[in-house]
Amino acid sequence: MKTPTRTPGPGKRTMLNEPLISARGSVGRVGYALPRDDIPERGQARDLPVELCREALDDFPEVSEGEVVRHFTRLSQWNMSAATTLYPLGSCTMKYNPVVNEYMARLPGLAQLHPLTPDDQAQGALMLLAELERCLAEISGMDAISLQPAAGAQGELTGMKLIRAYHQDRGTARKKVLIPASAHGTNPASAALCGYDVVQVATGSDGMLSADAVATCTDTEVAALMVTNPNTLGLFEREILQITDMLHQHGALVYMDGANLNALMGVAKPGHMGADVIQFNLHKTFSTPHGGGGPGAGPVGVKNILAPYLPIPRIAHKNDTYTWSDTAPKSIGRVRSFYGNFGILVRAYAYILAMGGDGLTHATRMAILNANYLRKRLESVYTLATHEPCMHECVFSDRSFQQTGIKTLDIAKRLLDYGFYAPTIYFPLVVSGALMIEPTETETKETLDEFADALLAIAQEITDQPDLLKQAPFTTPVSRLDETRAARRPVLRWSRSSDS
Amino acid sequence: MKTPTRTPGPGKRTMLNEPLISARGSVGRVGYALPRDDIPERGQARDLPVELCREALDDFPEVSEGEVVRHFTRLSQWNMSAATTLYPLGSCTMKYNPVVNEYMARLPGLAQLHPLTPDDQAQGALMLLAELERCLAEISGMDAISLQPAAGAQGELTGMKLIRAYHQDRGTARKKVLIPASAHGTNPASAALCGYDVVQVATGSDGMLSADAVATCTDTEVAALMVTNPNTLGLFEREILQITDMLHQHGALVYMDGANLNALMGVAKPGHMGADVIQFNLHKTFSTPHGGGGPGAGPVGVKNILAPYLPIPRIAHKNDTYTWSDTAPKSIGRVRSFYGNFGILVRAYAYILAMGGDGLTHATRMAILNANYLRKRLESVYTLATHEPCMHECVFSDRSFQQTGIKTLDIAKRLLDYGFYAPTIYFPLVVSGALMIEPTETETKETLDEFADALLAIAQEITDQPDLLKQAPFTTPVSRLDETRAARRPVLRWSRSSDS
Amino acid sequence: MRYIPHTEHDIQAMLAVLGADSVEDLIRHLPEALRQNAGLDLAPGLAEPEIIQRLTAFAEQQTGYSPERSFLGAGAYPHLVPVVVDQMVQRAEFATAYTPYQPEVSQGTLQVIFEFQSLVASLLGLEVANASMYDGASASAEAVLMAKRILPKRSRILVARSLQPQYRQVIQTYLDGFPGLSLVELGWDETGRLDQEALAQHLDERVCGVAVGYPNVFGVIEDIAAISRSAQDAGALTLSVTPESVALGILKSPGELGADIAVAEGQSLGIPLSYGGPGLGLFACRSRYVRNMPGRLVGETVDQEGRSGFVLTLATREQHIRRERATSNICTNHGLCALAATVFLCLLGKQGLRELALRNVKSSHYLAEVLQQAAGVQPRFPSPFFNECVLTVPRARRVWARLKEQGVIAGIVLEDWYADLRDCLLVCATELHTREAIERFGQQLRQAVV
Amino acid sequence: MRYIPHTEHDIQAMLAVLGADSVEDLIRHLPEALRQNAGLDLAPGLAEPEIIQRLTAFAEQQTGYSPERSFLGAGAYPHLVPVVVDQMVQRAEFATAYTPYQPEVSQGTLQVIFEFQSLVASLLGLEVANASMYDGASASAEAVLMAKRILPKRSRILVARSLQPQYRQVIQTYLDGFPGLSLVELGWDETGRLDQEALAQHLDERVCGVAVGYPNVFGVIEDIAAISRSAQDAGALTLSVTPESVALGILKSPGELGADIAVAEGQSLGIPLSYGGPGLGLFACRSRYVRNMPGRLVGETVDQEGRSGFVLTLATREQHIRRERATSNICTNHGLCALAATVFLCLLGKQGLRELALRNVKSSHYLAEVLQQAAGVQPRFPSPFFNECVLTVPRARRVWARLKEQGVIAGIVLEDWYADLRDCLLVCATELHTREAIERFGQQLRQAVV
Ligand SMILES: Cc1ncc(COP(=O)(O)O)c(C=O)c1O
Ligand SMILES: Cc1ncc(COP(=O)(O)O)c(C=O)c1O
Repeated sequence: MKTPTRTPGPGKRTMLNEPLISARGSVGRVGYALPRDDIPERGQARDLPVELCREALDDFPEVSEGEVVRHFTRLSQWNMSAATTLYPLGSCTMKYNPVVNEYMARLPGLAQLHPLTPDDQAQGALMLLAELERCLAEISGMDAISLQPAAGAQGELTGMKLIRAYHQDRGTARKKVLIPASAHGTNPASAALCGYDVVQVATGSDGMLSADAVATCTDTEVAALMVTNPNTLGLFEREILQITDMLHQHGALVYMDGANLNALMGVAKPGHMGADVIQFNLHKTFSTPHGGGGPGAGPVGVKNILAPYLPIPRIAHKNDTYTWSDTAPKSIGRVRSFYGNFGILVRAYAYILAMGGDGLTHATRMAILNANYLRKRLESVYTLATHEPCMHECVFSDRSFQQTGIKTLDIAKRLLDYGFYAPTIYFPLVVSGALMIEPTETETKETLDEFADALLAIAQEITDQPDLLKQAPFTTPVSRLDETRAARRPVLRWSRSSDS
Repeated sequence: MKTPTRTPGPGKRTMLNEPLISARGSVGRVGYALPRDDIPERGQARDLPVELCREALDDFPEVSEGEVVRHFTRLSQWNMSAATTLYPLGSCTMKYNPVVNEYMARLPGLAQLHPLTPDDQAQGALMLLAELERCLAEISGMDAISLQPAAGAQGELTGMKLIRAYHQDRGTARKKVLIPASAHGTNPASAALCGYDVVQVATGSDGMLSADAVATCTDTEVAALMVTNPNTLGLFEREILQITDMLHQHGALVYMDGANLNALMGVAKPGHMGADVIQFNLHKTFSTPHGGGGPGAGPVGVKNILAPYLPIPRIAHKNDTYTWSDTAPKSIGRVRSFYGNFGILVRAYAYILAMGGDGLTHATRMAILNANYLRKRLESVYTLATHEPCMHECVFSDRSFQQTGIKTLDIAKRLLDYGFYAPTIYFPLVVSGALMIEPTETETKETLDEFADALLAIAQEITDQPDLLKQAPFTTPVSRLDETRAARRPVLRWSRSSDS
Repeated sequence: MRYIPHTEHDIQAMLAVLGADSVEDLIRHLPEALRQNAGLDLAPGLAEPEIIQRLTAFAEQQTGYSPERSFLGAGAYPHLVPVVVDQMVQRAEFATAYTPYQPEVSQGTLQVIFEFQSLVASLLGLEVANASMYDGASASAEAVLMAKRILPKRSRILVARSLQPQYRQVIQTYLDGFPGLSLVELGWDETGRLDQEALAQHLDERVCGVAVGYPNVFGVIEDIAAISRSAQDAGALTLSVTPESVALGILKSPGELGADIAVAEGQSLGIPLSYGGPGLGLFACRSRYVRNMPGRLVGETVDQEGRSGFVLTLATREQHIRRERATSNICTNHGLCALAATVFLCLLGKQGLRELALRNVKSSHYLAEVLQQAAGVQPRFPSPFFNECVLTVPRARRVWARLKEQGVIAGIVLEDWYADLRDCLLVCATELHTREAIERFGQQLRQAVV
Repeated sequence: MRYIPHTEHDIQAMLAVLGADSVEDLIRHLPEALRQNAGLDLAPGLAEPEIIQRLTAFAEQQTGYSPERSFLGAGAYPHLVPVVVDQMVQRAEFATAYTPYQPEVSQGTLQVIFEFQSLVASLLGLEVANASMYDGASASAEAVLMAKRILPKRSRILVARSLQPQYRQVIQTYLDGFPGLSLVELGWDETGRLDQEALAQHLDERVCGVAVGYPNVFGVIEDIAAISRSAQDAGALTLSVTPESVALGILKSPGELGADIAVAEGQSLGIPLSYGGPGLGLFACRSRYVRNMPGRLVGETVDQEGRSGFVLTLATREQHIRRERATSNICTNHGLCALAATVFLCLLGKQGLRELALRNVKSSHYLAEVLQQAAGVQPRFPSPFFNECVLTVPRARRVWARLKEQGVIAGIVLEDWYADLRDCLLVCATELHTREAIERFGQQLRQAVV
């Protein structure tokens, strides 16, 4: 046990350490009980030959229920989260996650439903999914929806598979996919997973994709363009209509990364922009919690031309009855088991119910207002990545402080001391030392002001006390961690020897 | 906004400040929505004359749902709690509060049940209460139970009212109640509330009540003795049988404070000790959470002679049907509305179901083992209040460090720095600078050892760095608070002017 | 055992330190005659799924409690409870802490209580509120005792008979045996309000206070201003008792009308009905009486670095210090319910509580209107009411029973509480009663009365 | 709007700073043709009680999913979920955080994932496990792609036809279009295990891996040791796929039997069925392959003061750095489900997971025994199985339908998945299936087959 030293700190905090769970417990201790066993004794050996059986699960903990509760409760407190502070991660849309959605996903009739329950005994679940499909179609302007993909990246993969199936169906196995340099890493990765060659399209100095730039890359080998709109600089692609037209003229399709849909609801529909397929990140736009990294949900929406290829099964509706249908000869097949992340879909649906059409439109408009407001409050001190008007997020570069030796990373770390999570940093790659801020519509003006004040104070610190920044954060559970060491000598699990 | 200064601290912690909710918000902001109003418009003035109506609720917050979540989530993290650390408050039995009980109390058929629901539509609730009564009777050895009192102190009040009714019924309005000096403050307060004169009985230097001491106070004016067993020093009253016998011989009754029942389950029954009435603190022995100060539940158990006086309504059982019955002409009446803290009773019942008879006995035995273990580990350095063998808690005095200028309070504060809540201090009053430790059965040996190590380290600090102790704690959200100022110039609420 | 960590090995290791052979050794000092060896006659312990199954079976026997078919109020009210309330109540740091004895590591609870006190004081229109009492009924009893403490020479408390009967019973129980204070009941007049003549008649120098429901058990809004003027003239205190706190979202506050002590049941503020408990006693008074107040108080102060913080304060009123001379015996109060109410009031806020109250007024008046379409059904009192009212219904008990067979709980038969109020039903409607439910009830009543 | 804080006043104040007249001004730069003015054709927003009502109505349409009457397994398994699991998952600090990009304020999530990796590695008997994949099926597909990355010159993957069909379908979807890799299916022998002759026949230098269910879709426990010996001889990798993780509480671990990559569906470990999602993909491999692994990894390191701490590491495999050359496109994974599984595994611990597995063995074998009492009902395969098995049932489809009418879901009609397996039912029993439920099913089956 370490003796705490005398170090009064700022702010209010708790101070409980917590070792790995493997360091807790005692041989033979338990944290569970099984229901009484009233099944006639049969003898294990008769049912399951001992040679198939493993030794005891050696590295497993042996702890009481109370120890488990304490362990995870303590750990939880070391996280910042959207429920405790502004979490302005650009591109991630960390909005308020309504608590009622959590209760809805836990209704026994939904949470305990086996996926192979006969359709006629799962009409409520099917109806809910069908309604959610309709809502997403309306919001995006697409014709058909598949709720199956488990996250944005799997939605992209699904979308690219659809495009591939479409071209193959037409006997033209095109090889290339155009992707702007500003795109999220999942875009090229997803395209590559489908066997496509990725062709990077340069974006203009204004951060925009120009029809001209796309034109120079476009030929009959191009299967599709993957475009994000608003793009990862938070800018609405001004020439989107010309670009998608041109691709269509060349027989290519347009995949739109819908991760930024929070900027568009009720304002403009991807379906009108020439998108043939789009994924939704329900864990962003539709308020489902990110869970420290999932689960999310990444439904895809398509135009009619791509509908025949959608994953099976699809929801069919006849005579007031919903069924799962597998009969889609052109389908790309399945991308995951069963029907998608149902529990997340329930939450998203509950969110749409709460907001309604007007509420969603209002959300988008307030998200845009908030981003513009922060941009305005900061632009005199931080260098904007571009001067185009922004939508739901704004991006700064490290240009103005490059001379000082301070990096974007230092600013991010120092923000933690001010009680805020850091924005997304070093993305998009096209911006030098990017600082990408997405406040979302659920933050108050007061919080935005405090956050802006913090960033302005930090800018002052860059001049006055640069060393402070380089060593920040100071008020966090741990200080900067040695990431190089972690990668050089990876320790990826506990083992009994390392416990001591 | 305050600039955080550079102050790395020990341990892991979060660091978010949070003002009063009244400092948040914006005029007109809301955090709720009412269901759609489909009732025909009637006009408020017609229904409720304006002269009856108040102005706006001026001091009320105007905040969004997300702000509320953040506010209370942040605040929660400033608490230590039984779910995050050892909380060894003597006399309070801060054991692990099983999570399943929380879910049970929230079952819609229990949580949403209106108390005036006709009995035949509330059979499940009534049956549950009847079963809980039976369990408590079995555990305590009493004949009849009333679940009505809302907490231990109200149980005491109820019990004293029963005793009063009993004597009155016999035409002998006795005036005095004997209470040992070591008793909890609620004992004399409850007796006084019933109009009794409190006679304090001295306890021996061993912390025990002697039959002799009681005898000297006992006469025909004595209505009852209020005795706690084990007493507040954690000692089993050795002469309890002689004492209760003697009182009964004088026509007096015995009230037993059952707050320490955690030391007795399956080991010895109050009903066998001569207790005529006892209260249960379900929020102690029966694991219901303390909630930062309630709600608890304080059922009373009585011998048959007191049963006629129990509060109304009582549960009646006939032909497999349970009903509430008001027909008890000798009843003392009601002590609260409806039937007691039903939600807490459900939790206690779930706990009894989980433990079973053997489990409860085991709990008691382990609670005794843990207290004795800590006592042993500490007794060479801290001075025991008494050398009698202890039950479920052990009490030390400040005698060994009185010379150093260090007070019990200082030790308590310093313990916080070590990550533990402090034991109960300065109670019982009969021990100089008492430090009263109740670990409960749900703590592990490892935690007890860490706690003992911390207290031993602090003992060393008393010698080595007494100033450290006088200023502790250092690692808490705030340092020592000015209690004198709080009492001299009481600020008991916010007001608009103090907000700035 | 999943809740008790010790293994046999742990136990032996500890016994070794103790120099004991067995746990039995540790209790050998108990008198032989008391040592129990037979074990407890209780069923064996159950696993979690079994507990869930068992209690779910109990829970599912309850029927008919939904506001779709139940029009019960009378001291407990179905209201919306935003799920955020429950989510915050479930935060283990709040739920599993004790009374905040060590303020440095209890600032969460302390700040919440301070906020609670502020909101309650504002709601009740008085200067100080305490950290909570058990429920509205016991809070009323404590208020009565407090009035006596303030005016110790006086020996009578006047209590409106129209105060919720359980509240009156609890006051009576608390008074039994309490030296030098007796209870006098005052009737109502034809409007359903306190009979002012009776009041005038009884208000003399022996009276320390007048306690009246606001609204009273009939849902009727008492004239606290008039009562407190009379009381003040007689040197007595006015005690206002509100069993339905939502009413205070729209009604003038008791304090503003002259009440000296105001209590209320806070169950309506985010606390589930839960078959009647736990509830939440709200308690407020003028600041000059604060040292006579029962219960805990949280106050603001500063720490050694001058940071604002909160502590329990003015504890010299309390039992753990003052013992038999304490202002009350209360120790554990209803802290977690106070948290629930605080979260609830923050969510609804300035605008929401008012809107909620108005909706209750609207629903219940529509209910009254719809029910009056049935033959012979009439309002019993011609006074403004909040969300419940008394209706005269021919052969009320029989009608009530008939409706119950059809699955409707038509409030309560008031005769059960007031023998002199025959053929009356007390019915309630809140924001949870839909138009459809109200109209269905109306239709069923129309059929049932004939 | 309760989720969106801005008041009109806030909006005006912000617009003033922006020098804009209206929010409209901020989007005026969008092409006119795209600006949408009609609004969204969706219902108006609802209050919380209305949402609850609506979704409860959906939820209550589901019937017959209880283990009292349903014997469905086949890739999703009803198991006990200790409520502590859900309580921890609901901790907002876990639920509402993002991927732990800033480790200093994400140590909670990071340590949990590190613990998860440790438990999964131990459960699967391999050296390293990642931070989770979406589900067992997509994890299988990623494992196949990983095998190809490790042996890039090889062009075939052998997949047991007895692997859960949806898993095979997902592998197939991932492979379509993936250059240079094709899937070959291998049948089963009369024991229900992988046909070793077919394996021997296909295992050549073109094969990068053999993927097999453990247990397979029939509940049958494959001989991974034999398969991996053959694979190793051919220089190919062995991929073990476990759709029911509880089985690993008692079965030898895939790693110990020679698997090089092992994946599993973790739904059984504390995650509700939730109509099939979210699940949890477990993924582990030998440490020499770690740089070919998909997904995130958390590693232990130290901070500037030398305190131990955790960070995301070896990220150069991932899409946000490697882009089109990444080992996978996965970004958001199933972190909160990994938390659930971690809590679950800690609660059950060393002893509990084994006991749970044995109980499943017992229940399902008793089920099989009881069902065989019906005329003509026989085990289809004479092999050890875990908690589900295939029974030959005369006129299976008709019998299944008859039972369904009586409220029993008699597993699945296997012909729907394997046209060549006619008159077979795949039935499952876990610890949640009581003796009573099993015997009732047995009786109903006896009546239904005649
Ligand atoms: C622009 C963009 N596209 C795609 C993704 C991938 O979505 P997911 O993480 O759900 O797989 C993200 C996620 O961060 C993103 O920001
Ligand atoms: C010995 C003893 N008696 C009585 C009480 C009073 O119980 P309650 O706080 O539930 O009113 C307590 C509570 O601390 C106690 O410790």
